[in-house]
Amino acid sequence: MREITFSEALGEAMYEEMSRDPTIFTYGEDIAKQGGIFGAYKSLLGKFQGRVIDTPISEEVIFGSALGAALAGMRPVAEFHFADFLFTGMTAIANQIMKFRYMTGGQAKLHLVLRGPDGISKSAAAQHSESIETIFMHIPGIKVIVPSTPYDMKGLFKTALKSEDPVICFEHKMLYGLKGPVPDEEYYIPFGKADVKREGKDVTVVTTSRMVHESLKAAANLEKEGISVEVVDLRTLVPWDRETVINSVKKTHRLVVAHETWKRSGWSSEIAFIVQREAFDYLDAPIEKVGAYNVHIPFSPPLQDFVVPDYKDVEKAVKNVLGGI
Amino acid sequence: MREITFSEALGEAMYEEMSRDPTIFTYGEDIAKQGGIFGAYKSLLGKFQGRVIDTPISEEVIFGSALGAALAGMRPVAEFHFADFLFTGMTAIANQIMKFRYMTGGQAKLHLVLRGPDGISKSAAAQHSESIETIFMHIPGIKVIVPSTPYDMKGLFKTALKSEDPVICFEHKMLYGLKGPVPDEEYYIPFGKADVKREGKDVTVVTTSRMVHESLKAAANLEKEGISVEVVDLRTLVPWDRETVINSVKKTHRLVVAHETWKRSGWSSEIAFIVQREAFDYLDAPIEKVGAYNVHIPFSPPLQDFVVPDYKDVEKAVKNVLGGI
Amino acid sequence: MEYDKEFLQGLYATMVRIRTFESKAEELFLQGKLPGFIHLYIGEEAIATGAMANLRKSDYITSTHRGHGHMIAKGADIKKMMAELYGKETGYCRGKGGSMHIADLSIGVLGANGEVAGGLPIAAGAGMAIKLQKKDDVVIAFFGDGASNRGAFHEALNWCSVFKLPVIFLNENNQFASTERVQETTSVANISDRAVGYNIPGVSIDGNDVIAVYETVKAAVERARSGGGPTLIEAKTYRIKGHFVGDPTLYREKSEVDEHWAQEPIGRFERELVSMGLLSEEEKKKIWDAAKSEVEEAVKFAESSPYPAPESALTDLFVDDAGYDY
Amino acid sequence: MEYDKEFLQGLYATMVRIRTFESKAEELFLQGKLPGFIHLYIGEEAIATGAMANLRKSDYITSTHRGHGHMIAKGADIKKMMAELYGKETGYCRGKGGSMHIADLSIGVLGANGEVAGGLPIAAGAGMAIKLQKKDDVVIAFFGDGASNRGAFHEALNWCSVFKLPVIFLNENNQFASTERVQETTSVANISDRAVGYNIPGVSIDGNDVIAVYETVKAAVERARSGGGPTLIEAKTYRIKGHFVGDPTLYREKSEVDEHWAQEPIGRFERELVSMGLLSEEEKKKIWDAAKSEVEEAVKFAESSPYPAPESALTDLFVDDAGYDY
Ligand SMILES: Cc1ncc(C[n+]2csc(CCOP(=O)(O)OP(=O)(O)O)c2C)c(N)n1
Ligand SMILES: Cc1ncc(C[n+]2csc(CCOP(=O)(O)OP(=O)(O)O)c2C)c(N)n1
Ligand SMILES: [Mg+2]
Ligand SMILES: [Mg+2]
Repeated sequence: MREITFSEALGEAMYEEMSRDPTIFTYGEDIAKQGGIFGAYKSLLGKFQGRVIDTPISEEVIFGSALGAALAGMRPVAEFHFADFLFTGMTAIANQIMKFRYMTGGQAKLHLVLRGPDGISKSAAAQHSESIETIFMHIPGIKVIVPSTPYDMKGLFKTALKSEDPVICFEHKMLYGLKGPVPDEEYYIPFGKADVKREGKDVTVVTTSRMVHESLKAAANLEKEGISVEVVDLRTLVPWDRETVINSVKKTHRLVVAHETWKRSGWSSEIAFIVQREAFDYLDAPIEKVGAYNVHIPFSPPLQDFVVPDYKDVEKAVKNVLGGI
Repeated sequence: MREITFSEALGEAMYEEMSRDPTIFTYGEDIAKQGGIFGAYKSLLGKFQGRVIDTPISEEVIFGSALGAALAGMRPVAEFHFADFLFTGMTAIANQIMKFRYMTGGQAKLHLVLRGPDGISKSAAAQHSESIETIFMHIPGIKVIVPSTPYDMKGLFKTALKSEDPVICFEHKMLYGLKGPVPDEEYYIPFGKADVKREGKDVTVVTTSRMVHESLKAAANLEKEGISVEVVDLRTLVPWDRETVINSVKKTHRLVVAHETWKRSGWSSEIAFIVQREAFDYLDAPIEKVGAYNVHIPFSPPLQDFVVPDYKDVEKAVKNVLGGI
Repeated sequence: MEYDKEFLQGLYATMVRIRTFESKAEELFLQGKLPGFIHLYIGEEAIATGAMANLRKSDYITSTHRGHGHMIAKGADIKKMMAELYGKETGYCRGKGGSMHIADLSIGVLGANGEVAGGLPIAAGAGMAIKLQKKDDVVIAFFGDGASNRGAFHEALNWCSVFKLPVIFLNENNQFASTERVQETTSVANISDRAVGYNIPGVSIDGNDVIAVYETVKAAVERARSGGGPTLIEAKTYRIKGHFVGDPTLYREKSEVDEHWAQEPIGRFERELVSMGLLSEEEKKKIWDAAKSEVEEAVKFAESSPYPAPESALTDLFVDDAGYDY
Repeated sequence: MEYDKEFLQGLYATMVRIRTFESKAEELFLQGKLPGFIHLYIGEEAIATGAMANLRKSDYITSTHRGHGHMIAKGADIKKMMAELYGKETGYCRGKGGSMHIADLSIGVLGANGEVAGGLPIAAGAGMAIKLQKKDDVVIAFFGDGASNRGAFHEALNWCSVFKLPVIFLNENNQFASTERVQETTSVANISDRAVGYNIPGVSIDGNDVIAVYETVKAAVERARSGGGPTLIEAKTYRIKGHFVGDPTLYREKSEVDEHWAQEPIGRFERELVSMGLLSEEEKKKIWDAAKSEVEEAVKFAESSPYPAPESALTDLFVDDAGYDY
């Protein structure tokens, strides 16, 4: 199969769906001229006249106008530039987009997508490095997709572009350049279906995004020590695939949840809660989590490395939950 | 002991500390003329000339200016009017206040307080009813206090007004009118110390704010059925008192966490995660939680009653975790 | 006046319908029949009425927490509105929204809004959609004097000016934002002065003069339909009722309110019409009676409607009511 | 010019120090020695320099992502700045912040800011504090043309006008917000036109003319110190470097940039001073040499400094480094 990058996969999804559906348009800061700051829109450069729009730095309108445009029949795809700046227009999301359909008694179909980069890169520091997907899982009203591979990116995003409900897509900065197989044929990946990226029998690792790759690396290393790790990529957090997770834990009896965001009240806690409730008698050890320490992302490389989790933290956590054998 | 209301307790804390410390001032929408929309500042009316300030409806500056004023040596107390409108100026909190000290390498003491009402009232509907304390527990950088009684309100808030770190205080709308004993003598309640509001031996209920009262009611009802419930009021979420919670669970072997906010990824999941990790072998049943369904707060009374938890939900959850005996 | 009698009586009748609805809502609220809280449009009827007389059904509006008047003037069903105020299943939002969240997408009402200035970004988005669809519809975004100090106001006006979107920003300056007087919190003498900051036309008018509102909005709507971009209009009025029903209003003297009652828009327009022989006592009575019986019927409809089933609280979040993770 | 030679050479020297620091930073970044990303102030030196010549140590500034020039002009320690760019323990933020988060509270620098317009609400708060403390200090809030379209701009200007706070809003219009030209996203010809919306003085000046900046800011600072409230100043300049070091700058022609190089503020001021006999070749060389060796020393300091200990990442969140819940 041909290999393309994560960012090319996003570009293909946009290109194919925009070609099909004239109501899709996309806008945000710095997307039209250089194809976006991470190049995600390079494939749209010069195409779709008037439907790829550079905007003022006005995040509350970037998000809030997506609601208005959707209500008026369009399918807006608004870019949030950096996940940190979701906060800059947060009220348009949390008080408007996420509540509108519910509080109007289901009057509207909110086919709108918010998308952009999250997570660390090389020393982008505290205001350009956040992973805040948990917040959008906590507040009701938006579907949350968190792809980890070019294949998933394309398939999930094409589904997002057909969704009748609001979707937010978090694309990890360190993944844009990642290459992977993507078929020529058209495909869509449904929300709420986890992908078992690696089968195993001793411990289940539930994860998403960049941490999928760290977990796979950990699993490969641990295999050499005779430890068999199952890596479950949730792919979407709202909805998330309880069934696959619970079945995996019923098989392995041990769970680690790994994400880049802060450990405290990160979505790992929610997965852990549901699993202990639904599979209490199957658990042979306490559930462990991997995540960032509860501080902001520091600038200096040794500090960032210390705060942010990688495969070594996954290995440690896996060994921890096995320590209880 | 004399009895005063929750809102009078807040007023007393403000009055005493403002009398002592001339750098404290308070501002927000509609606080100066009628003593605040829930009357919390009635005791300040006409006092402290120039230090109780009505402002424009400009939430990003209401919150962001608290940071600037603190950096310039004052102790601002900014009101957020309704917790829902924290989102309206969210970036000033999440990107500025909560990050400033950390990303500047500890240069500043951020003695500032954000406070205001949260939670339901009688049919205030989706944009005036939120409980979003979990978000401030997830993102690092602010201490979170959630008092449930006049006594706790006064003592915790006086501590907040002496804190060298940012503090956010959530006051439940349904509690402002609640009366309770408050001593004449001055006192401060340290952050991070839970209060066991009722001792018991069969099940631990960890809770805060309005749900403390619902849990106490449930405990009283359950006692008649011979079930002994321990009600632990965390009082502060950042930091939270792991020791008291874990010791209680080690005694009762069963845990319910009860809050008004959404169940999904609510802070109950974090408490549950830590408890299962630290007291795995003590748990005789899966941990249960009580919280709102994952929708917004609907307007109509029967709908609001359905979505929002009360004592009956606590009773059910307690019986649930006992079902496993 | 160069307008025909029917048109003028139509404006009058719309204002009367709003007033009648609001007076009834106030009464019902004080009787404890309505849950939540409500913000009355009494005294501001000329703005919604004059403005909406320029709109087609396919045009959009975004409204505020004080939205009943906007809905009625845009053509909303008073029965469904009243049922929603009661929290009934037959209400616009099936009881989920209440006064502050009424919407009717079928007539272009993109929602009341419990968040001050929350509708302005939505209006900008509807404007973008219209432009991309190459339609000549317009959007009117209503907002208060207090709302003009929120960042969303600035972002939306700049945005709509830059993209030349067909959005009319209609400021209802009723002199108060809850307990705060406009002069205490707003740095300009006229909110329309702010138009300069967006390089668009800005004008202030007497918001209690329904004809002035009609004509000013007419010009703005025509400009918008023909690609001329946004306009900022400040309609100056006065909130003669409390901020919400039950407001103790300690922040002003009764005498001040009494003075403004004399200027309220319905009586004023009525006196004009009567003096010009365009409204007979009989016609007047018919209009008020019709409004009253329409509103009474709405109350009956609302009262006889059922409450929503409690479990219906778990629908309407997503299109696929899958009940994720409940 | 009515200024004495020492003062004028001081302005020149400050601009040269900024330029030298920035050129070195660019070089180091391209060599891969600096982590993260940096935004250069090259070509905009006259603004920080002219503005800060009016300030005392106790006055405050809020800065931006393009903040090195502001820091240096306000009196920051170049060594600690350079060490921070390297991510070293001896840097201003002990390596936690990097270029975009440098602050020095001891000289009133309330932080660079990675969030566009993020400093404006902070400036308003410092202004409130000054007023409550009955001091006569002032705050200068720097922000870009792009930042002027964020809601925070509007809220802060209205707020400071309403409360008559001693805050000078100093807009650095360098014609670009990343890849976007100011005309594409900003509805006014001059950003200072927006002052009308807040009923405060607004003025646009040539931001490459250090004396014009000095004098305009001087008047605003005097007004602010004496209780006259805020001023909006637009200093027009041009960003002759990329948005950040490494920017492909596909959005403009090289010829356009070349034209603007001819107008860059240091050469321009230098030519003036030389022509007026106020700067000899020797003095000029001394100033550049001093700057160069100061910056070289800073580089040495930074390179020889240790990285922070990894575990130190867990300090500085709260005053009581209790390590809550780690
Ligand atoms: C963002 C936000 N902040 C605060 C409030 C609380 N609030 C509701 S109405 C109101 C006053 C609004 O004044 P104005 O915009 O003039 O409208 P009016 O009530 O006068 O019609 C306030 C402060 C809110 N609903 N939303
Ligand atoms: C709230 C926010 N939105 C977007 C960004 C990304 N961003 C960083 S700098 C920049 C352009 C800023 O332009 P301007 O204010 O003119 O400052 P300049 O870079 O020209 O000095 C953008 C969009 C950001 N940092 N903050
Ligand atoms: Mg008003
Ligand atoms: Mg710029």
